[in-house]
Formats: sequence, C-alpha cells, structure tokens
Amino acid sequence: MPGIENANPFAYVSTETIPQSPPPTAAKGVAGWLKTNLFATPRDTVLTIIVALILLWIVPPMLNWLFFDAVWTGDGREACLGEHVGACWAFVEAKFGQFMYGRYPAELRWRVDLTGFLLIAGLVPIAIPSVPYKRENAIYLLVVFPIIAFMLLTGWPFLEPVETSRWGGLLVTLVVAIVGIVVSFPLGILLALGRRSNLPIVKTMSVIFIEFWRGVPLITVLFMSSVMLPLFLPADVSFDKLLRALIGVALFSSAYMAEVIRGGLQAIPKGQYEAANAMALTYWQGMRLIILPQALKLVIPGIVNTFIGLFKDTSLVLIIGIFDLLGIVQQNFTDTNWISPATPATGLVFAAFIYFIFCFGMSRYSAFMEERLDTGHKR
Amino acid sequence: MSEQAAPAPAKMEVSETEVAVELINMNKWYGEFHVLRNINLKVMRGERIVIAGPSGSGKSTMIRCINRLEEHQKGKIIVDGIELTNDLKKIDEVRREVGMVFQHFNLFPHLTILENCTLAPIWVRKMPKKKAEEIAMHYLERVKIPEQANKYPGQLSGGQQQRVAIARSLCMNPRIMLFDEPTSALDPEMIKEVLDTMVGLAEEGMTMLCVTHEMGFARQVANRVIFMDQGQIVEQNDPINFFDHPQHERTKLFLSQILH
Amino acid sequence: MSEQAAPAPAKMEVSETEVAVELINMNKWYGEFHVLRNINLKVMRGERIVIAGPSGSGKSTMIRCINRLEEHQKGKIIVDGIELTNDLKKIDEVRREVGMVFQHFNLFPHLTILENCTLAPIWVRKMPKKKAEEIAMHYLERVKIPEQANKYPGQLSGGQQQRVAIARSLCMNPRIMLFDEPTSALDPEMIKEVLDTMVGLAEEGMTMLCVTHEMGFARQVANRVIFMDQGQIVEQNDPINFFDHPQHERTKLFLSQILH
Amino acid sequence: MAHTDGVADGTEDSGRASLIYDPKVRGVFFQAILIIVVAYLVYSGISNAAGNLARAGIASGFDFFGERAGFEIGQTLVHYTNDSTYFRAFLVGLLNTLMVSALGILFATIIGFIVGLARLSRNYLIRKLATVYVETLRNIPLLLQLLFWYKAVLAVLPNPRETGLEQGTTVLWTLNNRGLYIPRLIPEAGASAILVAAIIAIALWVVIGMWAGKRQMRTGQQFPTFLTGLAILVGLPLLTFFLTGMPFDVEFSALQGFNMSGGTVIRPEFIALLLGLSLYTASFIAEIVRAGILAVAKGQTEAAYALGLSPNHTSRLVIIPQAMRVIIPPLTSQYLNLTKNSSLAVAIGYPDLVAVFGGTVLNQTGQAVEVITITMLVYLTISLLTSAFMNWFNSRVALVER
Amino acid sequence: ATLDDVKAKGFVQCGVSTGLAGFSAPDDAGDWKGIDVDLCRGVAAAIFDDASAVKYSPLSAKERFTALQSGEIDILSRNTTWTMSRDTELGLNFAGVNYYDGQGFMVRKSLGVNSALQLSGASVCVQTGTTTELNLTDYFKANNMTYNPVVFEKLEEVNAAYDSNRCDVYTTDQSGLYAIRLGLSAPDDHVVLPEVISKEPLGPVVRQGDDQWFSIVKWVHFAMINAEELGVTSENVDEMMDSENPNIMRLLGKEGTFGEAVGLENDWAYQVIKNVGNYGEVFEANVGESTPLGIARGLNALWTNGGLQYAPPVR
Ligand SMILES: Nc1ncnc2c1ncn2[C@@H]1O[C@H](COP(=O)(O)OP(=O)(O)OP(=O)(O)O)[C@@H](O)[C@H]1O
Ligand SMILES: Nc1ncnc2c1ncn2[C@@H]1O[C@H](COP(=O)(O)OP(=O)(O)OP(=O)(O)O)[C@@H](O)[C@H]1O
Ligand SMILES: [Mg+2]
Ligand SMILES: [Mg+2]
Repeated sequence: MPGIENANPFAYVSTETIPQSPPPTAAKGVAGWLKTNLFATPRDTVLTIIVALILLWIVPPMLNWLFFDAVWTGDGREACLGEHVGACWAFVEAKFGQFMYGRYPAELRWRVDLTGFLLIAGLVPIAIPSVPYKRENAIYLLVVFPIIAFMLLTGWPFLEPVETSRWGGLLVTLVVAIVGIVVSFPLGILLALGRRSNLPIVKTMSVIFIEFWRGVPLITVLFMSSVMLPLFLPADVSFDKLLRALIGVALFSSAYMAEVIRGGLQAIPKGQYEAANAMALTYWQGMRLIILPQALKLVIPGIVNTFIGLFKDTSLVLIIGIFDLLGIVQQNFTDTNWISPATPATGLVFAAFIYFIFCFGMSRYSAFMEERLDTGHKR
Repeated sequence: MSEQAAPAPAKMEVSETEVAVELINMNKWYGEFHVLRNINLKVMRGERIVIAGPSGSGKSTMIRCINRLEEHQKGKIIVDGIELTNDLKKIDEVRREVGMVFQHFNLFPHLTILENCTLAPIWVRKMPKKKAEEIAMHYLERVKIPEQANKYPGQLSGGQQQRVAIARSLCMNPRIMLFDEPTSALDPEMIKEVLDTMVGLAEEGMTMLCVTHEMGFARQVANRVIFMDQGQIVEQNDPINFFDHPQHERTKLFLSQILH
Repeated sequence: MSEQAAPAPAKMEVSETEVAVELINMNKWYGEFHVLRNINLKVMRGERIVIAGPSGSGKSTMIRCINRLEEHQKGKIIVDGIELTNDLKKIDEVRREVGMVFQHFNLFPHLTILENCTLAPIWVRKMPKKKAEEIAMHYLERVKIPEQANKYPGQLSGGQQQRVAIARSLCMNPRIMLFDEPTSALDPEMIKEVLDTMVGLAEEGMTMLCVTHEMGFARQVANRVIFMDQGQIVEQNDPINFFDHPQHERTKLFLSQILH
Repeated sequence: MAHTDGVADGTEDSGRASLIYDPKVRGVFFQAILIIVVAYLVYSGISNAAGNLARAGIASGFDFFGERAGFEIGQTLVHYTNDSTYFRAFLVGLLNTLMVSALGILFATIIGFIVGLARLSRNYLIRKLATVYVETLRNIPLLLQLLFWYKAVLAVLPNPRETGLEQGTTVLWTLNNRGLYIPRLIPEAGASAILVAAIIAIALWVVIGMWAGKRQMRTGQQFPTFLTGLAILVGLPLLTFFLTGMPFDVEFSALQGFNMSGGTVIRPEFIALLLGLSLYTASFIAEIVRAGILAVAKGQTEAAYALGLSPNHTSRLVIIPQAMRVIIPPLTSQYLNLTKNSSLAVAIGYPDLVAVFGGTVLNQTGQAVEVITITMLVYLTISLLTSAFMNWFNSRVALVER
Repeated sequence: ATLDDVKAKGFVQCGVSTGLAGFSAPDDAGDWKGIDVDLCRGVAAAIFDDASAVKYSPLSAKERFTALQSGEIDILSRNTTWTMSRDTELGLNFAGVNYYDGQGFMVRKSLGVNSALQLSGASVCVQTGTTTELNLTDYFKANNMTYNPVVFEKLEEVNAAYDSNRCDVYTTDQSGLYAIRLGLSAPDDHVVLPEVISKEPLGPVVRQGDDQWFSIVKWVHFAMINAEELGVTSENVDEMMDSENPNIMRLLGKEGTFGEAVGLENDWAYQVIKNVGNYGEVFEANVGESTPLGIARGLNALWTNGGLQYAPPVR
C-alpha cells in the first residue's frame, strides 16, 4: 500500500481545545436574520421589496376600513352614511342577537346558551388528550348531550316549544354541523366497512352510495331534501324542514367520512386482523376491540378536516331558505333601518370572521393532533 | 370450552393414541397456483414438530390452514377431533384450542400488555376480568416480564414483544400451539430469550408445530422435523437422523446451506 | 468541463504538489451552534483520507461543506483550485468535479438504474445519451451489477443500491470522491461488497475523503486518518500510527470503544 | 373476519356444516335481505312519487325538453334566444358550468402550485404571506367568498357611463361593472386558414419537442423547445392572418344608450365566480403541493445537487416527478370539488347548470323530479369522468417501485 | 284530506316569500306580517278560531311550487301570479286574487329615462323562476328591443345587485318595486316607470284534487272582501252579530250552515274577521297609504268603488 510506510508529514495532534465561539454577525442577530430570510439573493431582495410594497398598499386601507374609519355605535343607517365611512359595526351590534340565535324567542335564549355550555363542557375535556374518561365523555357527547340538547332547543316535551323555523344564525350553523358529524360518524364507519367487505352486493352498494354522494353538489342534495323528499314519502308522512336539511347534510358527509375511515382501516396491518382471528374473536368483536380503535385514532385529523368542510358547507342551507349565520346576515341587509353602502360588506366580514374563528381553531387542533399522533405512533 | 384456572401442566410424554392434528390429502390453491399438494400429517398430542424448508415452500400456508386463517380446498383437516369446514362455529372452537404466534408478533398497539393478554379470555371465554388478569399475570411471569404488564407494546423490545405474544396465546389455554418463524424478526440477542421460552413450553408437553430455521432449537426439543419443498412434505424424521443423515437430495442441499 | 470517454485511470501515487482540497481556518455555525471550529486541512491529489470521530463531531458537516451542500461562514474552502463562495457558477463547477456517496444512497426511485447513472452526464455534461449509457454501463460493470441496469432502485438490495450510487457518481468522472458513512445503513454481508468496490477505486488512485468507522478499510487503503471531536480536528496521522499509537486522550478513548 | 369468511371455491366436501354457521349461506342471506330492503325503499320511493304526482295532477316526463323556453340567458356559449327549446337552455347551462369549471381548474392549479411553492420559499415575507393566504381562504365558506368577490368586483368597477366613453364611439376594450368588453372577431372566408395554421403550429411544436429530445440524446445539445414552440404558436397563425388579408371582421364595442353594445363581454358574475372558485381551491391545492414536495426526501435534492444538477433541473427531473405521485390523488378530489362548487354560481347570478336548468327551467316547467334528477346525473357523470381521467393519468406517472 | 291533516297537526303550514315588505316579511320580533300572511292567518282563524295557528315556510320563487306539490305546505300565499299553465299543468289551483298587480320597471333617476320603451340594450335585474322573467322577454320582443338579463335566485340578491348598479333596470310586480325601493340605500334616486307590462293577479294557491280545502281558502278570501263590502270590521264584528241584515247574518253564521258544508264551524267567517280583519283593513294595515309603502287601492278597490275586488255572495 502506498504511503503507509513513509512517516506522514501531516501527522498532527491538537494541543488545545478551540472554544465554542459565537457566529460572525452576518449569521446572527437581526442583520443575519434579515439577510437569510429576506435578502439572501438579488432575486429574493426584489421579491421582498415588491411584496412589501403590495402589503403597504393593501394593509393600511384595510385597517382604516376595519377600525379607524369604522362606525362603532349608532342605531340606524344614518350613523353609517357619509363619505369616508368604514365598516358599520353598529349594525352588527344591533343585530348580534339575531346573528347568534335567529328568531329564537328572546326570553328563551337561555336555553340555547345552556346547550352551548353543555356542549363546551363535553368538548373541552375530550379535545385535551391528557384528560381521562375519554370513553365516558364520548358517550356523553354522542348520546346524552344530543338528547338534552334536543329537549332544550325544541322544548319538547316539558318546556315551551320553539319551532325550528324560528331557529337561525350561528345556532342553526352549529346544529347542522354537529348533527351532521354525529350522524355521519357511525354511518361512515358502516359504509367504510361495507366498502371493504367481500360480500359483493354489500360492497357494490357501499361504493355506489359513497360515489353518488361524493359526486353530486351539496346544494342539489339540499334542494332535493328540502322540497322533493316529501314526494318520495307516503302522502301522510312529513318532516320538519330543518330535519330534512340535516338528513341531506348527514348523508352527504357520511360518504366523505366513510372515505376517511376507510383510509384508517387500510393503514392497519393485516397482521392485526389475523391476530384477532387467531384468538377466536368474531368479526364484530375484532372490529370493535382491535381494528376500529386503532383506525379511528389514526384518522382523527381526517375527521376534523371533514368537520371543517361540513361546518363551512352549512352556509349552503341559505340556498334552501334556512337562515343560518350567513343567511340571517344577508337577510338583514334588506332591513330598511340599516341599509347603507357599508352594511353588506360589514355583515359579510363579520360572518367571515365567525366562520374563520371556528374553522381555523379546528384546523389548528387537527394539526396539533396530527403532530401528536405522528410522534406517539411510529411503528 | 371449559374454563380453567392458570394451570401448571405436568411434564408429559407424547401420547400414543390421542391425535391432536391430522391433515389428510390436504390441498390448497391460491388462484391457479397449487401451494399445498396432498399434505398428509398426523400430529399426536404432546408432539413437538419443527417444519423447515426453503422460502415459498408453503410452510406458513400449511400452518395457517390449521387454524383456518387460510381456507383449504381439498382434503381434510381435523384438529382436536373437529373437522375444519365452513362452519363458523367449528372454526371458532378450533381457534380457541389452537394458539398462534406470528413472525411479527402482531400485538395490539393500542392495548397494554395486560389488556393484550386478557382480551380474548374476557371476550371469547367470557371470563371475569379479575380472573383473566390473574391468569395473564401468571403467564407473563412464565415468560419473565410481569413488570411490563402495564406498558404498551411499542415500549418493549422485539424479544419482549414476542414473549408477550406467546403469553397472550397461552392465556387462552390452548391445547396446540403454532409458531410461524417466531424468531426471524428479532435481533440475535433477543432470539435466545424467545427460544428459551419456547423450550420451556416444550418441556411441559405442549403440542407444538413450529416453522423455524433455528436448527439448534430443533435438535433440542423436536420429536420430528418435517422438510417441505414446493408445497409438498419431502422428508420427515427425528432430528438426529434428519440432520445427520438426510435422505432426499433437496434436504441435503438445504441443510448444506443452512449449516455451514 | 471537458468531455471524456469512459476512462481507465492509471494506478497513481499521491501527488506531492497538486492540492485537491484545501480548508483554511474554516468555521461553520448552525444558528448559534459552532459545529466546525477552525478546520485546517490540505488534501493532495490521490490521497485517501478516512475521517473518524464520535457522533455529532461534525464529520458529515465538514464533508458536505466541501461540495457546498452546507455553507460555511468563515475561512476558505478551495476545491481543485476553485474557492467556494456564493458564486453559483463556481459551486456548479466544483460539484461537477466532486462526487458524493451518501449513507442512504439517495438513488432516484423514479428512474431505472441506468437512467440514474446517465441523468447527470446528459443534463450537466450535455453528453449524447448513447455515450452516457456506454459510460454508465462501464461503471456498472465496475461495480459488478451491469445486469441490473434496467431495474428500479427499489428492486435492488441495499448493497447493490450503494454500488449503483458509487457508479452514478463515477459517471460524472469526478476528480474527488466524498463518502459519508457509505456502509452504515447496510447489512453485514453487503458491507463487504461496497467496501470492495471502494478499495478498487482507491487502488486506481482516486482522491477520496471518506467518513467511516470501518477501521479495516482505513488500515487497508487510507493514507491518513483524521479524528474529529466537537467540531475540531483533534488528531491526524497515518493509519498505523493512528491505530497503534494514538496520542490524544479523546482518540484513545474512542479507539478503545471501537476496537474491542 | 371478513377476509377468511370469504367466498369459498365450492370444491368443498363440507356438506355437514349447519346452515346458520356457513359463512357462504350467511353472506347470501344478509345480502338478499339488503337487496330486498334497498329494492323496497327504491320501489316505495318511486311509487310514492308516482302516486303523489298523479294525485296532484302534475304532468311528468321529458317532453318539456322540446318546448320553447321563452326566457333569456345572460351568457351563452352557443346560440340561444328566447325562442330556443328548454333543451338548448340545458345545453347553455351545462356549457357554462363546464367552462367555469375548466378555467377554474386551470387557474386554481396554477395559483395553487405557485402558492404551494411560495410556502416553501426561503423568503420569510413570501412564506408568511402564502401561509396567511392559505389559512384565510381555506377557513371561510366559499359561498361567502363568492358573495364577497361579487360585491368587491362590482364595487370597484365603474358604471359604463362613468368611464368617460362617448356615446357611439367604439373602443378596443373597456372594463366596467357590466363586464370586460373586448373586440369580437367575426370570421369571414379564409378564416379557417388561421385555424389550420394554429393546428399546424401545435403539431410543429410537438415535432420540434420530439426532435429536440432526440437530438439531445444524440448529441447532448439542449434546445429551447418551450420558447421556440411558443414563438411558432403565436407567429404562424399571426403570419397567416396577415397573409390571408386579415379575413376577420372585428366588432368593437361602443357605449350605446346606457350600456355597451357589440364586442365580446366577460361578465362580472363570471369573473367573480372564477375568481372565487380559483382562489378558494388554490388554497387547498397549495397545501397538497407543499405536502407532495415535502414528501420527497431531502436526500434526493442533495444527491441531485451533488451530481451537479442545477436547481432548475433538480426540480424538473428529480423532485417534481416524485412529488406528482403524492399530489395527484388529492388533486383529483379538489378538481371534483371545484366542479361541484361551481353550482354555487346560483347565488351570484351566473347562469350555470343549476341556475338555468335547476332554477329557471324547473320553475317554468314545474318538473322538479326530472330536472333535479338530470342535474344530479350530469354532475355525477362529470365527476366520474374526471376521476377516470385522473386515475389514468396517475397510473402513467405513478412510481414504478419494487 | 288536507283539512283533516291540518286539524290533526293543529296548525296551517303556509308558504310565504323570504321577505317582501307588506306581503310577507318577518318583523323585528320575527313575526310574519303582510297581506299574504294575513290570508293564512284567516284560514287558521276559520279552522281553529286562532289566527296564530300558522307556521311559515319561507320559500324562494324556485322552490315554491315543488313545496306545495310535495305537500310540504298547505297553502302557498306568496305573491304568486295566476297563469293558465300554472293552474293546469302544475297540479295547482288558484283560490282567488288577493292583489291585482302588474309588472313594472324601476330605474335610477339619473338615467333620465321616463318610458320603458327607452330601455333597449339595458341590463335588467330579475328574479329567477317567476312570470316576470317571461313577461320581460315578451315585452322586449314585442317592442323590438334587446336586453341583458342578470338573474338571481333570491330577492335579497336581486336587490343588492341593483343597488350596486349592476343593472340599469329592476323589474318585478309594481307593488314589489315600491317595497323594494324602500330598501335601497337612496330610495329617492329611483323611479318606478309608468308602464305596466302585464297582468299579475296574485293569489293563494292550493294543491289540486282537494276541493274542500280549495273551497276553504277561496271562501276565507271572499269572506274578507264581503265583510269589507258589508262594512263588517274586526272592531264592529261583535256588534254586527246582532245585525238584521240577512247578508251579514249569513256571513257571520247566524243563518244557514255554510261553514259545515266545508267542514268548518258555522262562525268561521266571524272568526276570520274578528281575528284578522276584512280585506280593506288588511290592505291598509300592510301596504296602504298609512304604511311606508303607501300604495293606493287602485285596482284593488272594491268593485263598488271602481276596483276589481269582487266576491261572490254567501248564499
Ligand atoms: N395470499 C397469497 N396469494 C397468492 N400466493 C400466495 C399468497 N401467500 C403466499 N403465496 C405464495 O404461496 C407460496 C407459499 O407461501 P408461504 O408463505 O407458505 O411460504 P413459506 O414456506 O412460509 O416461505 P417463507 O419462508 O418465505 O415464509 C409462495 O410461493 C407464495 O408466493
Ligand atoms: N441542519 C442542522 N441544523 C442544526 N444543527 C445541525 C444540523 N445538522 C447537524 N447539526 C448538528 O451539528 C453537529 C454535527 O453534525 P454532523 O452530522 O456533522 O455530525 P457527524 O459527525 O456526522 O455525526 P454522525 O456520526 O452521527 O453522522 C451535530 O451536533 C448536529 O446535531
Ligand atoms: Mg412463511
Ligand atoms: Mg454524519
């Protein structure tokens, strides 16, 4: 071998330890940050400048409209008329009750508030991973709460009844979204299992069902359920309109849910099925005890995403004349007392803000869960 | 099946008369592919059988047919006196009597070790939870990991997981145990842990069918070694004769590769 | 850069004068963390250098600085006479001269083995496809897997993949090769295949910098072993002296752990 | 468990199995029940509907398709007047839906890819801006966004009479709240030559592409195919245009009365819908693209760089081909969503299928069952065709591995 | 039969518009008000002696007939134009005309237009699924003019579009135009053009095939007109019970069994008038001169005053 027998001219032993020293200024501090993040290359610099200019152009007028030029108080359109008037928040303030509850009788709104409180009381502990009693909590949310909520909101059978046509605003939005998710969840599981079944007819029907609902627009489904469903029922059977919208939404979202859950089922290794089999568990025992608990945990993010989609889609019930949040906001644009150039924009921005808070919250939560599952579940 | 408390099985010899598993002219196809061809095999109660053979020779498939994880298409399989047919009830009965340990353990990751072990006794044997836990702890002690009972499978090493898998099977108090390459997914150091556990089981007289290439294990515990190739049983013999005087060409070739 | 046909490099001695790579007072930080501290290193053309050191000592980082996969913040790096600065053109020039083999091969899974090897010659060297393929086949033969040329990386074993990775680098006809733990993701049997290939390369006089813990390899082919710790070069020497008479405390400790 | 209870091959010598425990028998039994239940539901639905319709004296059937529609539609891609049939109206709605969906898909894909890449940019400002874009648009209902865009578009644009145009004078283009007006080309004799030229140009582009590919493989020389192709595509028809003596009558628009007349108009409803659909869907596509690119291991980029490939070539030859297989399946769902979401056009007065056919036609004819059924089937068909195409495409780019 | 169903469930399900001031619109408290609403309340009063036994389904123009056909609502009282095809092909029956209307146009004053004949080339905002859409086409066609339709599903959307100057012209029934003008940001900037381009008899609609229910709705309407003609109001109806006028006696159920003939109590009309009022009262309260809409009786005056409102006698 070459070079080995010669004494190596490079032989070297370090005599001192070079201490850890701070990076040169270019790499740290504000300047370093700016350099690497904003002005790394000439192209970056140009882009940064262009973007900054655009922001300068957009943001200040936006802030002006939203805050500085906005009208915060007033009791009629006069307050919001004028040359340089921004958002008409007085309108939102005056209509806030309607936006939240619709035409739910004012003296009975405590029932809605109580329902909301009961919901939060169930949701918060189930959403925080470290809180125990998940199973009990889920039962409360999926079984007990819906019954209480139903009785509180409709008044049946003990309280003064409030018909659903008086419900509206955020109340309806939440009712549609929550009922949609609660109903579509078990239905989605069944459909997902059906689609993976090897009974050909069960499988075919699940596939047809899922593909059908995923292939048609929700608004045609809603229209169908809102005005055409009675045509397909015997003459003397009738449902509440809201209920029918709920059925439409639930069927629609169960198809999406089924696909999410199927993804989870597919991710469970075959060995788990075989182990369950080898231990003489029946099909349903195996599903309930082994497969579904794992699969559902895997797809929590997907489920939350479906829920976000559903929550946004509730705005479509407006098209069939149910006054959800967006519907009631829009209806109030025609209130002669409040009509002004700023009113519609303000109303829409307000509605957008409410939807955003809910959806963004949920999407953050789903991202959080995804991270958790990712670290906790490596195989 | 009868409920039993954690048993302390006596050391047992091979029974001369009691048949544990019998395969008669058994054939299986995957689609057009004939995986198992005319398999005839009689396993007496208490026998320890090691099955060897090249990859793809049908070892796993044969063993999986015995507890009906795979369906056979021709011939008979009789386990513990029960013939395996489409009858779901009989399949369940057989599965309750036959424990199985997989190459990749297949523990349930969402359940603790203890819950893994008590699941089947509770739901299949309808045992009270307390009793199931007692039995489970008994077997976890047997496999020397009682202290891990409340951990989750993901927190255990491969060898420990495989021992849990064995304990889990034992909790159902099976009369026959099937092992499908139980050590081949393990690091060398862990293989020994698991083999020791299996040797212990064998010494207590459990009827065992074990697919493995651990020839040391075969020599030590097997009554019989079966060699399979291309879906057929090519040769069977007691371990000494099998290793020292293989008859069939295929066997000789195979052994020459395995034993260097 | 000049186009060259598949070369048959002559056996070469270490050049006394030609410097292949030179690091002068090189420093690098990750954020606030000082990974490389005052590195000074001169590699002559034809030298084979092995870099060893505990995990996290900055070996990979140093090697990655040499073909600018990482940017250094202080000091100079001169490769083949070209100083590495922000100048993209120079970086490209350097990268064309420096081949790199990664721990995890990083083959392109969507291309066949042959396409993996011809991609860079075609697009970077602007070589006709036919010629690129000839050269690729030449190097695939060198690493003894010409028959795999039309398979996809996923269809090859780890050892084969790493050999493809080496061939892929060689196809660019580099003057310097960098290896970052090329064997540490491989099974023991496959390590040998790859090391053999590398020994072959070394014998042909390729300038090599190789991060590895294969001390047998170091003894066999290295001109020099560099030992790094905490971002510094702690000791360097020829292999015999390095292994038999380590000077620095840190080196002694490390060697006592590695060589049992 | 499902996969062991499966369909047996029948060569069984197991006649003794008691029937209830035979999975085959069970399967047949359950499925038979399922069929009966579903068939009953379908039957009773249909018979109820028939009964209810008959009782109410409502005519049913598809004869109405041939009748005169008698209403106008704001935007039509094919010739349509109020004397056309309902079928023609259906066609107009369908084409409008297809047009807005196709353009929406195109724009959403382009914007989505740009924003997705921007989220991975080294530039802090661009990265954050892209994040804000995605998080905002994803979390606000599309319907609301459409209303917003419609109002915003209308609010910004002036009334045609406020744009300072003189009555009767033609203009090349003008933008007001009635739409974007551009000249309309009315083909005359010889115009078809230009079409032919365009087709030839496309063919040439393909040929050049293939030739350049071959030449590179042969000699290693690279060729600016894209630019050349573009030049040919623009140049050849333009050349023909002048050579044939400009065989077009150009109709310019002019302010006539209180509105513009003549020319081609792109209406604000369409602009708002296209804007809303594209921007909303793009926010989802951006996330898909980002995830797809992140799914390609970092080592791939490094390996490509180490081989000396430029960042451009690295993206084109190494990263994107690998990212595509992760991107395409979810991208398909977004395309389907966009198509379905185009039905929200009804809220901002764009005459799509749901507005024209499921709205006006349904009302004028009163044939709700027929109209809604057809509408649903049309969407279903579009969805299935899109999926089929994307599946085919996916199988072509899918990674051949193992 | 519908009456039995209604009695069984205890209320009348009434299809109304999604909000048209004076005809059917919810007030701030969420209670529905308007001429069309009062007709439903009258029917409820006739059946239950309680005008509030009504539930309302707000319907878009597009949904209304399907909703009635499918049985979702019992009466459609939603400024719906009586046309032959609707009466004959859709399985519906119009039970009378509670408002005679005609389609008109509204434009911005700044356009300087004073006749509909000057509207050629205009953009027209219109609601989908109405006779309006068809009349519009016919009118422009007949006068050799062109227009550009901008069609929306909901009234709010049409209003918003017109208000933001998307269209030059807003067309709908004239009564509607007045109501809508009130809701614009600057009502005084708009004029309603004089032309009335169509006959728009608006009235309640029921399903075909249930003559009894048809009669009830029809006669509730007639009773209100007859009451105005006879001078019976909600205030004086109790005194009128003592009236000797045989017409009044028959109307209020003192004589004959007219109510029983349609399955109601004999005092059905008394209940209608007592709880809701006569036609004149209803008109004045909802759309009359004293309301912001300020619509004159015009065609809707009683025949005795030169209008068209004429009801067959109770006899
Ligand atoms: N589900 C299946 N469908 C089709 N063929 C299969 C299936 N499972 C296994 N096979 C084939 O059947 C043959 C026997 O497989 P088996 O798993 O029993 O082999 P083995 O002897 O256990 O091999 P190994 O030592 O690799 O586990 C193989 O050729 C295999 O490819
Ligand atoms: N991208 C990075 N950002 C921040 N710190 C990093 C990054 N990459 C590496 N480091 C840190 O720099 C140090 C040197 O890393 P390097 O990978 O060079 O070590 P190494 O000697 O190659 O170790 P190993 O033998 O484990 O590969 C380590 O402490 C590591 O944690
Ligand atoms: Mg096997
Ligand atoms: Mg390293």
